[in-house]
Amino acid sequence: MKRETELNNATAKAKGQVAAAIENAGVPEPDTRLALYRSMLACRMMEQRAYDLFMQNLIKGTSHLALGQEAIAAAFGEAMRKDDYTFCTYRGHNHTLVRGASMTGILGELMGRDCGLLRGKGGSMHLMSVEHGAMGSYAIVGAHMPIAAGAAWSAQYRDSGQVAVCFFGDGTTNIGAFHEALNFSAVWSLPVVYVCENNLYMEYTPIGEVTAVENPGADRAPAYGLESILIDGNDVDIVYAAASAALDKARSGAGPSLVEVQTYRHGGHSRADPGKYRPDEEVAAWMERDPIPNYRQRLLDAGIDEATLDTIETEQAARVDKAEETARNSAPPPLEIAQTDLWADGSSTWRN
Amino acid sequence: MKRETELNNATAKAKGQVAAAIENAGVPEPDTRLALYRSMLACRMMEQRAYDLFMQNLIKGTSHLALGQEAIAAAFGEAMRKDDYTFCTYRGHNHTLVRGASMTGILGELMGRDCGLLRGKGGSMHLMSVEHGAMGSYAIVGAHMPIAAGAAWSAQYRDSGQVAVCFFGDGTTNIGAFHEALNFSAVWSLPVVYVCENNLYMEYTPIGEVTAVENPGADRAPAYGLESILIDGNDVDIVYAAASAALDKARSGAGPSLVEVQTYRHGGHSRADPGKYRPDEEVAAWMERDPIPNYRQRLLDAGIDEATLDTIETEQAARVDKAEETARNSAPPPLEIAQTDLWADGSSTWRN
Amino acid sequence: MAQLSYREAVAAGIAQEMRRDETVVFLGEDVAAPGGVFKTTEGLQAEFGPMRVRDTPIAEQAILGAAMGAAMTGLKPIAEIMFSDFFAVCWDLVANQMAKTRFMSNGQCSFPLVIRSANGGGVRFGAQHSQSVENWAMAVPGIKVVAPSCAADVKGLLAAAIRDPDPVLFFEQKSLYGSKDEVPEGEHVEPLGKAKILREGDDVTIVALAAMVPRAMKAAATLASDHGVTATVIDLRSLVPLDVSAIFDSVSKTGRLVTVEENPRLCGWGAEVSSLVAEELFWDLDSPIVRVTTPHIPLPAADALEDSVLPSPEKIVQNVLKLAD
Amino acid sequence: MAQLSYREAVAAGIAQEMRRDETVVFLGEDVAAPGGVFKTTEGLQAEFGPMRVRDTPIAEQAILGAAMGAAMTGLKPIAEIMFSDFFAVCWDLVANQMAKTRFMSNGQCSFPLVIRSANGGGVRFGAQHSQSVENWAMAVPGIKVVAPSCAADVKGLLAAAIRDPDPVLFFEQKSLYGSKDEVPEGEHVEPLGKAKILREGDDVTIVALAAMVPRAMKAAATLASDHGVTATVIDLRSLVPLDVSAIFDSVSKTGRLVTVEENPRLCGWGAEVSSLVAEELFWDLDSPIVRVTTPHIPLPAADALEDSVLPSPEKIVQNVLKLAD
Ligand SMILES: Cc1ncc(C[n+]2csc(CCOP(=O)(O)OP(=O)(O)O)c2C)c(N)n1
Ligand SMILES: Cc1ncc(C[n+]2csc(CCOP(=O)(O)OP(=O)(O)O)c2C)c(N)n1
Ligand SMILES: [Mg+2]
Ligand SMILES: [Mg+2]
Repeated sequence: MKRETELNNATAKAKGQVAAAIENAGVPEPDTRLALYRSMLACRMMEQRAYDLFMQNLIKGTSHLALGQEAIAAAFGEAMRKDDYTFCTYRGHNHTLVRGASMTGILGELMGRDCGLLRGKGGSMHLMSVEHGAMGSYAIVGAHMPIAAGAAWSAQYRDSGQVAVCFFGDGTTNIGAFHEALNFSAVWSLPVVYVCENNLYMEYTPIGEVTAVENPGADRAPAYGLESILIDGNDVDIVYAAASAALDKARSGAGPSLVEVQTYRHGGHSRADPGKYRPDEEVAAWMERDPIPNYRQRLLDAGIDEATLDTIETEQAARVDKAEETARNSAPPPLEIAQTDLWADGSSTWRN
Repeated sequence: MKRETELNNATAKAKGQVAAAIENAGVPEPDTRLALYRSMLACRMMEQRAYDLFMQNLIKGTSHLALGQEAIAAAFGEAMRKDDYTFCTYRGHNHTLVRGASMTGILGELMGRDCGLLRGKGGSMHLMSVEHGAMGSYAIVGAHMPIAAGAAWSAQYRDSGQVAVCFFGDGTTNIGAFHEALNFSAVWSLPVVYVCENNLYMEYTPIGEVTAVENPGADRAPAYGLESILIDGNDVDIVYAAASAALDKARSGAGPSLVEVQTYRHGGHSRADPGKYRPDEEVAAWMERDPIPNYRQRLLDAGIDEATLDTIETEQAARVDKAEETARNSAPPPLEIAQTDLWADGSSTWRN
Repeated sequence: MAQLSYREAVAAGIAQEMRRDETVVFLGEDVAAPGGVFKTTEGLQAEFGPMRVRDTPIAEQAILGAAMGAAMTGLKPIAEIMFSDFFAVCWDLVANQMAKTRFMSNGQCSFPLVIRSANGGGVRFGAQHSQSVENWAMAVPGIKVVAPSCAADVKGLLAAAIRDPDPVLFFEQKSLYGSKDEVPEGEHVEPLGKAKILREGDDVTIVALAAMVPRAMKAAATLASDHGVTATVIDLRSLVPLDVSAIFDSVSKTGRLVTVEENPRLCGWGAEVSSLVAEELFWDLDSPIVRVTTPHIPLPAADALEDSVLPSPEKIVQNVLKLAD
Repeated sequence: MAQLSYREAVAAGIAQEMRRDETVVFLGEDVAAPGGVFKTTEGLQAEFGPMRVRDTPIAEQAILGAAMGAAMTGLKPIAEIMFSDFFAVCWDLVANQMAKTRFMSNGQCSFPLVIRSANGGGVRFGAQHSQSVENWAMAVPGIKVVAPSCAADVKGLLAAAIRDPDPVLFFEQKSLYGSKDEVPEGEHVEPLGKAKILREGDDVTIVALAAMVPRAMKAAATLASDHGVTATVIDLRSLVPLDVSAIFDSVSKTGRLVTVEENPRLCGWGAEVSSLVAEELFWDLDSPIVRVTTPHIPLPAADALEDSVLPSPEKIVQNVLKLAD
């Protein structure tokens, strides 16, 4: 039953509407490409800084970086409409940032400061910025998939033209909520795009050891009447094309998509994990495929000025410095807020 | 993505080991065929009697009959080894009977009598006879699927050659536990056979309205690296061939199967349901395909003596009469047992 | 006023709210075209159409996830979980997601949704279809918990739950579906978090919920007529918010408290009420606090067995009399 | 005796039992080759091989279903649910299946299995990875519930749980994983359902569990040194079975009871203990029963916020002093 992996191949396995659109997509406009580059860089630099802050013990608890996976968040961020919804996981710093959430708010939240997006009440795994359509980061594997379906249902019912995009990992395809969400979304023909970021590992275990098919998203899409889509997640142009096609499809009323995006995380699963279970050659091969330097080269090859790219880099570096500084200077949250906003009336009162 | 239904067609959709074995299976031996006929009749007559007992208000609560679906239980019952395990649902009277559980015990349980298999503590939805390998009837949709995987794991670990067989309905393929059990069983290569009895309805809703693929078992098997198998569940010979093939495969160490068996229930979903949502023609067409009279005719055509069949019918009728009478005469259970056997020490004590 | 059954009051409450608010939508298994397995939602799809009243696959996580996602993006969904025992297959959406997300986000969004479910025993459905699980919900911060005992409250509290901006678990006690009483015909909304005093007496306060309320009332009648003991009977109606004042006001007069719960013994709402009184009203107590509950066992299916373990009016009477000694 | 951490004691307990009984097997996510995300099960796969110590997909229902099916057919499985919050995605297998099937079958089969899980807060993991859910389990008849407070008990009680013929939920408090103490080196088995008296005093009985035990001990030390109040401190160790006699024996001497729970306020084990005492030992009480708990909220992530809501030794001291007034 196993099909061959077609890594580095932008075409879908089964040719459907989305696959065809990906194939026919030209390269994005230069402005879009610069925006994609800028967005990937912002993600990368922010998370590298987050890593430094752990090392200085300024970030407590756990944290999950997506270093190496930035092309996916960046491409979807660019392709989405402002009022679309995103749902992501504990590995969701980038997916939140690309929607327009404040970088200071993100770093502040990781540091448990009052300037944090959630004033420290959520933490690294729960970033959320509703005003930007970033509808939350969920830390129970799979749970956000049916929630994304609900936001899509709401858009469908209100006829708002909004689409919900839901990011999750390869390991998530083995839990029940994945299955329920996919079937439900297909049956109700909901405007939702499920993005399986296959980074080859479920925490410390290779995905192949715990999954009955080779491509956990693409090989399972047909079980929901959906087309198989498998793309290179380290090529931001391709992800952008796929995102645009799947968003268009959803917006046109043609229902959900499940897009499998192959990628790799540069570090371990979480703060506690050095990632030693991965063969050195595997890591090295994927470092070669780092989406950011490769894209820089591609832009240069396409005739974009090196100075333009340099400026972007300098600007983003400055942005991260600024965000870090503000967050560092922010106080811890006032203790009262630990007992507010459980209920819509702002309180946490359960008795009279 | 939808494939055409191939009803009345015994061959699997994708040709794998099990499908090939089904195709190559000849008709069962005459003795086996008589046993299959006897077993179907026993199921039919017992459940018809259960229906009468409801009408007389001698069975309280709810109850779910499998009238029309008897070929499946009968075929698996014949094909299984004595020490194999079955796991079934609330619609599991027949699956329990065919393993050798007492008919008196089943009717007694439905009636809440002391002679019941569980002395009235379980009820109609929870029949169980561990000494016969009937490892329980489970009333939460999907829950028993991973439990069956566990029994298969135990058989694999103990190297006992036992197989676990798990029966469930079409509607069950949309819940998370289905997905988790299938992937888990495939990855661990467990000796388990999952039998999806597609009777076209999830309670009162046609399965097509809530399921993204046409054949909820066969179209989803590939998502677990399994072959697609879709057979006519009203032809007991075919189900017997499929059961034998899937059991052999599991016993040989080649892992799980998911067999979709198409069938129909003659009545409503449960006691409370007259089944009015079903088009008259649909019901009529399926009554034509009643597995029992058709099989009787096939046996006659194959040269089996009418008297032999008559004897079987008389014997089974007498068996049901006897079972009913014993159950009717059985007292209600003693009240003390409501508080025993929560724990293995026989008590339900939680404090000193 | 009209005589409605508890069952009919469900559809009446939903219809009342769907008529006044376009954003109220309803989903569940076999709820739309079939009208629900308990026939509680008949006629809703006919009146409100297939986009507002929708059948789902057997996928309780999807149902509750959909309700949650819709609630945070502008709708007011009502979801049905057919039997409350099935909360166990979708508890994550309740306990970890909808209960916590508003708090974690520091109030960035709200979850105006209701989950209705048939709760409790007494109908011989066996251990997996008979549980009283309101205590599961009460233990989770962020969930409101309502459990009416009569048709009028079904309509009025369901309406209030639908209007409430927070997630509400609404437990319909399935042994009460057939019971009838007077229900206001026009708009009817009861406040959440207010207990109802059904009967006043001087000797003891009996606090009950849902199906235990009529049993407590029967017990109170017997106590008065046969034993000269007069009881105040409080129908809690909602566990979160909890009307602690109503309980305290009464116990401070009677000096005696008996709670009557259908759920198994350990960690039920009765324990919470008892411990609240033992902490804050200790000096007003004239005798031990007694909890009447089902023993700590699953419910057996056979009628004789099931009846023997659920709290009966007789058991309530016996327990009250123990105190009067 | 050896100095072991609470974390190391987990593997020690499992290894002790796997050595003596071939039918003990172990499964979970990232538990085998990787040794567990909390490094509690390092070395087990190396010693017992890949058939006895096995990694699973992210599929908690499959994990617990597998454990249950294996338990009813001759094995003694140990399953890991990585964080106890994840019980919400597989609660059906616990609450509806393994807890009830023996009872429903009238004793036809047993379920000798253990589910280990990292429970509780204090490590800044946020609301979905910090809950204390032992009260969820206590509310379900058919489940035994154990929660050790020190490394020696981790080893001894885990061994007992594995030998026990019933399903046991074994809660390892994650904030204790780094703590160390003396653990017997040879075979070590502690009985289930026996509380431990850690300190004796005359003025008040403090009952605590898991991570609250060291805090209660600190509080007791301060009470003695700074306030001249002597406290008996009881480590419950197991909620089901519950050592009611140990509590009653002490309260009947001290006349005062304070419970200390990490879980949110409503319907915790403290409410159960309080209501037991209020019912059966009422006349021995000299003052109200006080429960110290986390407020009824999810746990916030930021360190300052989290510390401010968990019961601290100072809060325990204040609450005890209230009684002494
Ligand atoms: C229900 C549940 N089970 C287990 C976990 C623990 N856990 C957190 S992340 C993770 C791995 C997820 O892998 P994948 O879906 O591939 O996402 P990735 O971390 O690679 O982005 C696991 C097992 C969890 N958070 N929720
Ligand atoms: C988790 C859960 N959800 C819902 C139900 C209620 N329910 C009982 S049977 C059933 C339909 C099952 O349909 P199917 O799987 O096709 O089996 P069939 O009844 O047709 O044999 C439903 C929805 C349940 N028992 N458990
Ligand atoms: Mg991954
Ligand atoms: Mg069906």
